[in-house]
Amino acid sequence: MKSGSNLEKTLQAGHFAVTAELGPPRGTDPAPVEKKAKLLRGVVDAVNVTDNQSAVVHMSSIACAALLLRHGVEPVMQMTCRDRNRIAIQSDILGASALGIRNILCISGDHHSLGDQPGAKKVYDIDSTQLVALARRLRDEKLVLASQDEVCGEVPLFIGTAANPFASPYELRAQLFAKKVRAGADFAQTQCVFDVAMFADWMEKVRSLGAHTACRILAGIIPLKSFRMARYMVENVPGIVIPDSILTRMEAAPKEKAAAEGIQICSEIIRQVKQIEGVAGIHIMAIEWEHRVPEIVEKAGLLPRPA
Amino acid sequence: MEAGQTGVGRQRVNGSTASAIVMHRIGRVLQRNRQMITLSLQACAHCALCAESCFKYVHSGRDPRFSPSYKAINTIGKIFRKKGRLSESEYQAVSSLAWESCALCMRCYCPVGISIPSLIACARSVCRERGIFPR
Amino acid sequence: MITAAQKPREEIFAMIRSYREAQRPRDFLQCLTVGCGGCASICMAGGQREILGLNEQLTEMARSAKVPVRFSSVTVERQCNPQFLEDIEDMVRDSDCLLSCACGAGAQHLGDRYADKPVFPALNTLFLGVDVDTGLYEERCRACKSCVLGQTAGICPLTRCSKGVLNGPCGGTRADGTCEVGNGIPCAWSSIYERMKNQGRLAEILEIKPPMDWREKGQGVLVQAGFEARYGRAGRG
Amino acid sequence: MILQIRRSPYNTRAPRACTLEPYPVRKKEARVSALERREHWLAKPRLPGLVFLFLLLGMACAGAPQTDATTSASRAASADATSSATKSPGPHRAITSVLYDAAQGPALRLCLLAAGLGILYRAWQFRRLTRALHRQPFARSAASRAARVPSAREVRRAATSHPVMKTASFSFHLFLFLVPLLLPAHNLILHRSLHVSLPSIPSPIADWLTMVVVALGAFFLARRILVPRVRVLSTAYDYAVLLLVLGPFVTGLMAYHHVSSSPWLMIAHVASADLLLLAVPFTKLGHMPFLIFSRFFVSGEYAWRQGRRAWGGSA
Repeated sequence: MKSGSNLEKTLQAGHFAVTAELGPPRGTDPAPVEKKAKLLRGVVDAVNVTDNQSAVVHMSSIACAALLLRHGVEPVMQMTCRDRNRIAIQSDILGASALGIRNILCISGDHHSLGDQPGAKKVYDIDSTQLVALARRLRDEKLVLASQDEVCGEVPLFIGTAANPFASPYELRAQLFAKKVRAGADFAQTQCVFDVAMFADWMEKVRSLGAHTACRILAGIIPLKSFRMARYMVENVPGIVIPDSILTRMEAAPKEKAAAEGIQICSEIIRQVKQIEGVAGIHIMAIEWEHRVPEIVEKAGLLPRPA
Repeated sequence: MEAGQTGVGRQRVNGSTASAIVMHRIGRVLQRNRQMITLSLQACAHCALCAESCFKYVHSGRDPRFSPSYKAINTIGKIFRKKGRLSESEYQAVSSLAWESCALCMRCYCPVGISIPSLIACARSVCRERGIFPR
Repeated sequence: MITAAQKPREEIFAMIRSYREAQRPRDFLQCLTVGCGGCASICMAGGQREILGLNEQLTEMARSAKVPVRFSSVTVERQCNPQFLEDIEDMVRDSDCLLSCACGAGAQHLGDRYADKPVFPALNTLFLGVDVDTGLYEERCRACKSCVLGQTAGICPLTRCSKGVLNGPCGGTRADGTCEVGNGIPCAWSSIYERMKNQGRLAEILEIKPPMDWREKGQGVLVQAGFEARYGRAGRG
Repeated sequence: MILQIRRSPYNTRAPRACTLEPYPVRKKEARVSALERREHWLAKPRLPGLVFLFLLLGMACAGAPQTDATTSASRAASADATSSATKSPGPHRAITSVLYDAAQGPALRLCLLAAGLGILYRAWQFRRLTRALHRQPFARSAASRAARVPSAREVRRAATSHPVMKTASFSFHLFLFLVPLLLPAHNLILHRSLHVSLPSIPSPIADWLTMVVVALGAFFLARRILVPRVRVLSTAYDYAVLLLVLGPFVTGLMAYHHVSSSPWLMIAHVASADLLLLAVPFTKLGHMPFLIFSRFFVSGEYAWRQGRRAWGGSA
C-alpha cells in the first residue's frame, strides 16, 4: 500500500474506480466547494482538483483539496509544471502530504498564453515525467531532488499522470505512457474518450508493453452539454477527437434534449470502455456540471461505491 | 562538377606535393564558382554605385579601397585571373581586403544585382585554403 | 546570428524627447545614431541603410513635434568589439546622447564605453536565429548553456517547444502536429520524433531525461582555455 | 574643374574632422596611382569575347558582295542623299557603297543573330548557375509578430543611390533605347524592307534626345575620370565600351547634321551600331541581361520581386 488513499484501496481491490473533477472557485468563497463536495460525496472514489485550468487564475489546488478533505471527500490534487519551479513543487507536495492529501496528478499544464495571464513568465522548470519521478523519489526514498539528506516524516503519495491517446504523433503515445509508468506513475487518467476504437487500439499497444498492470488506467469521460460545446472542443481544444457519429447525434437532438442525449452517449461510452481489458476505471470530467455526475454514475451501474 | 582538377600534382617531393594539394583545393573552389565569378565580373559595369551602401566605405571617409566592387575585383578577380597562383604578398593584400576592409554584412547594393558578398566570400575561402587568415 | 527588430519609431522618439526635456542642453540636442555592421545589419534592423531611414523619420518627428533634436549617424563594424568603438570617440564627444542600433550586447557595450552619455536602444533583440531567407529569420537557440541537441536529433526542445518539455510531446499537440499555443507553430517534439525515427534512434526518446541543470546561468563569463593565465583564474564561479 | 558630387544623403552629420585622416579629393591623386595599376585590358577574361567580335566582322564583310541582291534594289530606290549613290552602279562600285550595304544588310542581321544567341547563352548559363528556392511554411509566434518591420516605402526611401546618379542613368538608358527605335530614319528603312514600322517621334526631338544621350555619355565619362571611387575601378576597357556605346549616337548626330558628306560617316554609323549590338552579351554591356535575370529571379534584398531562385547552381 503506497498511500492508503481511498482511490488506491478501490483500485487495489480490483473494483472499477470512478473519479470526478472539480474546478476551484475563482476567488476565496468556500461555499461552491462545499456544495460540489456534497453532490459528489459517496458517488465517486476521488475528486480531481484542477490547478489553474487553461492557465486561468483560480483558488490554489492545495487549498481547495484541503477544503474537500474537511467535507469528507478524497481529493486528487493536480500539480502543473507551468507555475512552480522545482523548489516550490517539492515544498507544495510536502505541504499537501502534511495536510493529508494522498493523491497527486502530475501534468504539464496548459500553456500560459492561452489563459488570462498571457504576459506571465513561463516556468516549466521540470516537465510532467520528471515530476512523476520526483514524487516517487520523495515517497520511496524520502529524498528531495538532487540531495542526499532525508526529509522528516513519511510522504504517502498515490502518484497519477495524464495520458492523451488521441494527440499526434499517435504511434508514440503508448510508449510515452509506458515511459511515465517507468518513471513511477501509479494511476493514469486519460484525455476524454469519444473515439472508443482509437482508445481500444491505444490500450492494446499499452497492454503489449505491459504498462497496464503497474499503473491503473482510468478512461476520461466528458458528458457533452450541447452540439456547440462539442464543436468548440473539436476545433479549439488540442488532442480531443470526437467521431462524426457522435457529432451528428448531438446536432440532431433538439435544444432542451441535448443534455440528456449527451449523458446517454456518455453512458454508452462508459459501457464500451468497461469491456476493454486493462481499463481500471473512469474519470468523469464534468466541470460546472457536477450535479449531473450522480446521474451518470448511476446510469453506468457503478453505484453504490465500495466502502 | 569535379571536372578538370583531379590529375594535379602527385609528385613525390614533399614540399611540392603539399603545395600541389593546396593548388588542387584552390582549383576546386574556383571550379565550383567559376561560372558565377566570370558572369558577375563581366556583368560589373564598374559604376561604383555600390560604394555608398557600404558602411566601411562611408565610415573610412570614402576611401575607394573600401568600395565593394573594388574589394570584389581586387580579391576574387585577381585570384581567378591568375588561377590562384598569387605571390605571398598579393595573398596578404587579398586577405586584408577580404577580411579587414569587409564585414561581409551582405548589404551592398548593386543596381545590376551582382551578389558581391558571394564573390568576397569565395575569395575568403580561397585564402583559407591557401592557409592565409586575417591578421 | 543575433536577430533584432526595430522598436516603434514613436517609442524611440519618446525616449530621446524625455531626455531632451530633462536636460535642457544648449539650443539643440545632438543625437548620434550608431549603426552596427554585424548581426544587426544582416537581419536588416540596424545596418547603415536602416539607420539612415531611422534618422530621416526621427528628424521629421522632431520637426513636427518642434523638439530641437539633430540626428547624425555612423556605422561601426561591430558594436560588441572595443576596438571598433574607439573609432567613433570624437563623434561621441560632439554628441549629447547615443542611439544604439545594435543588439542588446552592442548597446550595453556602447553604454559601458561611453558611460557619461545616455545610450538609448533602438532595437529589440529577439533571438539567436538563422536567416531562412532574405528578411525571414527563425529562432533556434536560447543559449541555455547546456545543450541537449544531441538527445533530440538537432531540434532544441527548450527553444522550439513552447513548454520546453524534455520528455516527449505533451498532451497538447493538435491533429496537424502543431502546438496548442496556436498560429501554426509546429510541435518541436513531433519533428524530433520524426527525425529520431528516421535515424533509427527511437529508443533514445524513451529514456527518462533528468531535469535540466540550470546552474551557471547567471552572468556568463567565458575564459577560453589557455587564456586563464592572461586574465587570472576565473575563480568567481 | 573637379566635379564635386553633391554631399550624399549618407552622412548627414555636420562636416567635421573625423579621427581618421580626412579624405581630400586632391591628395587622392597621388594615392590612387600608388595602387597597383590593372594589367592591360586585353588580358581580361573577356579576351575570347573580343576575338569572337573581330572574327564575325571580318566574316560579315567577306560575305557582303554575294548576298546584296535584295538590299541594292532597296538602296537604289531610297537614293537617299547621304550615300554617294549618284555614280551609276557600275560593276566596280565604290568600296564605300559595298561596305555600306554590308553593314546595313547581312552584318546587321548577323550581329542581331549573334547578340540574340549571346543573350540566350547568358540565360542558359544563368539558369544553370541558380537553383530554385523552395519556400517552407513558417509560423510566427505572438512575440515576433509584434516586432515592428519598416514599411516597404521606408526601405525604398532609404535607397542607396544618389538622386543625381539615379536620374542621369535612368534617362540615359531610357533614351539610349528609345532614340534608335523611334527614329524616323530607322523606321523608314524598316518600313521599306519589312513593311512594318514602329511609331516614330519627330526628327528635331529625336535629334535633341540624341544630344541628351551624348551629353549624358560625356557626364559618365567625366564621372569615370574624376570620381576617385570610379576611377580606381576603371580600365581602358570601360572607356572603350563607353565610347562604343556613344559611337552610333555621335556618328548619327554628325550624319543628321551633314557635318561631313563623306560616305565613311554612314558606314561608321552603321558599323558602330552593329558592333554595339554584337557587344551586348559578350562585354560588360552584359549587365543588361544580367540585371533582368538577377533582379527579377534571384532572391535578395534588392530583388524586385520575391526571387524564386538563388545563386549556387547544381554544380
